[in-house]
Amino acid sequence: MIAYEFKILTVLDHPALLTIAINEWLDLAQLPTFLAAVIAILTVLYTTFHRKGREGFKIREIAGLKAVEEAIGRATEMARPILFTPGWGGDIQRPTTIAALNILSSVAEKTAEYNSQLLFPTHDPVIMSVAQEVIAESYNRAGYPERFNIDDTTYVSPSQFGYAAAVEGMITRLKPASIFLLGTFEAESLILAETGNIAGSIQIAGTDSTIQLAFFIVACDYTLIGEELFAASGYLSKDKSIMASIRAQDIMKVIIAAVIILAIISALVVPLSDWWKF
Amino acid sequence: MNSTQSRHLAFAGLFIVVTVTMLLDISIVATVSNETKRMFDYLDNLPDSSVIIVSFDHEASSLPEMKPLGLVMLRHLFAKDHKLIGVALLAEGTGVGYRLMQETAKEYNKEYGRDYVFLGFKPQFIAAILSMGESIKGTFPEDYLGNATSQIELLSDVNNYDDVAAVVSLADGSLTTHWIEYGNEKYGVQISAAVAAAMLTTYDPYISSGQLKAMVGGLRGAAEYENLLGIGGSGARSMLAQSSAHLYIILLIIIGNFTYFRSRKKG
Amino acid sequence: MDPGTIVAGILTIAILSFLYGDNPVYKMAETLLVGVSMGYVLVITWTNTLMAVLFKPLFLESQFWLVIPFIFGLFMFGRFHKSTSFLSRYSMAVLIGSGAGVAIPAMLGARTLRQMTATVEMVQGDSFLTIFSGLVVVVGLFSTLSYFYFSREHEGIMGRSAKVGTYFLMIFFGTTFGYTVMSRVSTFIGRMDFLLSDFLHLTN
Amino acid sequence: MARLFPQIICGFFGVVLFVLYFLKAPSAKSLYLTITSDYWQIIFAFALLVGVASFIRVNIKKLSILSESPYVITGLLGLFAMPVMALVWGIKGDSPFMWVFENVQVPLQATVFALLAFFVASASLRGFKARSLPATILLISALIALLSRSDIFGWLGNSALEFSEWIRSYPSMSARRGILIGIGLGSVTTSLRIILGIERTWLGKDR
Repeated sequence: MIAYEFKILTVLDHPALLTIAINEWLDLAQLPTFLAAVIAILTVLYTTFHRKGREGFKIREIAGLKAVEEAIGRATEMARPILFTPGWGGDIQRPTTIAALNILSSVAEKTAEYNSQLLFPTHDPVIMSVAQEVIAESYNRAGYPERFNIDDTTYVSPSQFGYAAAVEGMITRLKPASIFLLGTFEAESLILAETGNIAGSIQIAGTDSTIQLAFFIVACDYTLIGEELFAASGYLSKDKSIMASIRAQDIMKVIIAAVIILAIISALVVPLSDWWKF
Repeated sequence: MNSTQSRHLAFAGLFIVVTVTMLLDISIVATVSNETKRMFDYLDNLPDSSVIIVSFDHEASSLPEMKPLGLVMLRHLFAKDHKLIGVALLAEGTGVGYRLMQETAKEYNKEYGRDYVFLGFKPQFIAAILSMGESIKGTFPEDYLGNATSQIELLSDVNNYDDVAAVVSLADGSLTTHWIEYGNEKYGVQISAAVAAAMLTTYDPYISSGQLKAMVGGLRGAAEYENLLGIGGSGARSMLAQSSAHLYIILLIIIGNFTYFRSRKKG
Repeated sequence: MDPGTIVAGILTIAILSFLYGDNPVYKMAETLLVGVSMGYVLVITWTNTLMAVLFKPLFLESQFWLVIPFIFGLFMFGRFHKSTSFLSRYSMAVLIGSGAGVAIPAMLGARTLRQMTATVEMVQGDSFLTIFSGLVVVVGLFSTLSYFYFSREHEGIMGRSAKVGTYFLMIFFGTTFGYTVMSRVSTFIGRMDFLLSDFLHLTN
Repeated sequence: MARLFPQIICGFFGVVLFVLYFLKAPSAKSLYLTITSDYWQIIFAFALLVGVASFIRVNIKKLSILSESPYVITGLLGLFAMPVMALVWGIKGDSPFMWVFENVQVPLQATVFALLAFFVASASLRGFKARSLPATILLISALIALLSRSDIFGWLGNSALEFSEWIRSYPSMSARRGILIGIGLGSVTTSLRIILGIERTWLGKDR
């Protein structure tokens, strides 16, 4: 009896120790996240480097993006500036901000060609610095480096409503022909969008902040909803690598849907199953 | 009527509706929604004298909404004799949080250092949340008043989230998401929230997934909570103005549609 | 009345004057806000970051590893001159790279995986209403995801599904708008409360 | 070269932080915290100085325009007064620095915020039109949410309130969940592109 008990202990003891050892290094609770990350990495690598898949891929039309060119053309005709601002909610560490700067790059290339003024007020000094680089390079690429004015990319205020008031003032006084509100916005969204509306500007908005989407939809001419902002940067730039990652997003969506369906079936057939409880 | 005139008229209407209803100065007892009831029950069912972190994750500009919410939360928690640790993840929440805790503590005869403590502001909220998961005293070597946290009685047995029963995040924006994605996801601490009404729908998926235990929102939520606690407060006092303004906005939407359809009929 | 309340009251009215139209008083208040808020953050950053996180630990407590972020920080100053501005790219690289590394697990874990699990759990109900509601969520989620499917034009089944997705999106946007109106109204009530009771003493 | 090295640094920090997230060893955790807290804060602080310098430069250029100069002076005065007051009297409790913060900055910010109530009113009057089926759904959901939260005398009845809660907890929530997952995926692929060095717009790289 005693020996029997002892045996169980030794058998169980060993793997337990092993688990503890692994546990000290790896956060096993994060294993599903890690596997998901591996799948994501493989999907992105596949869509980026698998040439056949790359060539045939076309992105569906996104309403509002066709309007970008029109919005810039309008500014040229009216001889009024274009205003692009990434919102108060973002910082450079946020992927949304990078996607917005990607769109900025395409917009800047066109404003350089059309020779219209591009205003870029922001609340974040790092975003300001990166935006200056991005715009300068776009002007170079368009062949008009001399048209770039560094003072049009300005740091206004770190405070949310200081930023809102400053941009509101710019819109009211300079009456931009077109306004791009792309990035992460918080409560300042409607202040900017309504002021733009009063000033009679064409407005293209896009954000990952879901509450503000409601306001943009009501107050702006075109609104990119959530993920559309990421897709837009690929659509505008026709950049093969961005297109590839949009395809990767679609593949992952199919995987997610498939896993959910499988999980629902197994949850209904075997109510105690829990492999899907990540 | 041109668009500027109609806009000015709409503005003036809102101004009048709010001013008049506020001058009437009437308190209204709000009927309680299920959402607020759940939050109340959740906090009410925590064992007495639990250690709870109250995080002031809002700025000064949203105080009209956040202060009544913060007050009802603190009143409920103090009434249940919980031990409260106040922190602020936004700089502007710091002074506000300290003052609110101090005022409500007085109402309930609570002693600083034994019943509650305010640790102050820590920049970089994600890192702050993660770092408290390792060591709260390490994250805040000193409290807001400059006392060494190692000397504070309340904190003597509190190392990290393992010793904390719940986090109540008072947020006017998306900071509660970070409590969920880092505090709960990585350290498993239970999160609940009192948020600006605008944020309620943002957090719905997290309520549904259980990552957020319960939430209460907006001035209306504060008024409902005051009702559950059986006390009056600024929530109840603002209800008439609040609801009248909603009805006014509804009226504007109807007028907007009426003129739209009339002009469409005319072609 | 104390001078603070008078100043605050006048500034409150100055900002509200924008509702009638842009005017010099508003513009003055706006530039004051921009300047003061920048000064405030400058001071807070100096005390809370540069002194507390960098200079004190580095020079007084000899935490020498802080030299690395210090150097990356100083590289930002490269932007003051054209010939050195490439240095700032290193600082940006640290922020952008580490931000990307942090985002991947956070987005996949708390957002995607947990939300998938929650969706499946909702179908496991015991009453008709809970199962029906769970199915509504599944339909809503799938149709919304199909709206965000970019590889194919919105035609055929995909088109119909995406259309249903738009309806669900509109329900969400409408509901959110309603709740946000509450918040915005509260803020205005808060300002009026200050004007009517603290500034003008018309209510208690 | 000017772009290759930053690219390598960027990828290096990306990989390190990604891996650190999954490690449990105390040293790994403390490194993760050091980078996301100290590095980010310190670099931001220096960037802030660059930003403020750019703000001052732009404003000084504007100073020569006579009609602008009173505003420029007000802005710069605000900017310089805060640090000067902080240096002379400190920033605790009743200092002039806190006085300006509480009686100038806070009411100004709060009132700009309060302007939103009015913009909500004008947007409601102008933007919410039942032009199409989706627009009508938007309009009706907004009305349901608003009505359910205006019920002060209990005239709406329980079933109406429960219906509005149901709308929020199920159909509305499912769409929010879809957006959440979509943004999550968009962020993940963008981040991967950054780490792998495919995304180089931030470097001003030619396409």
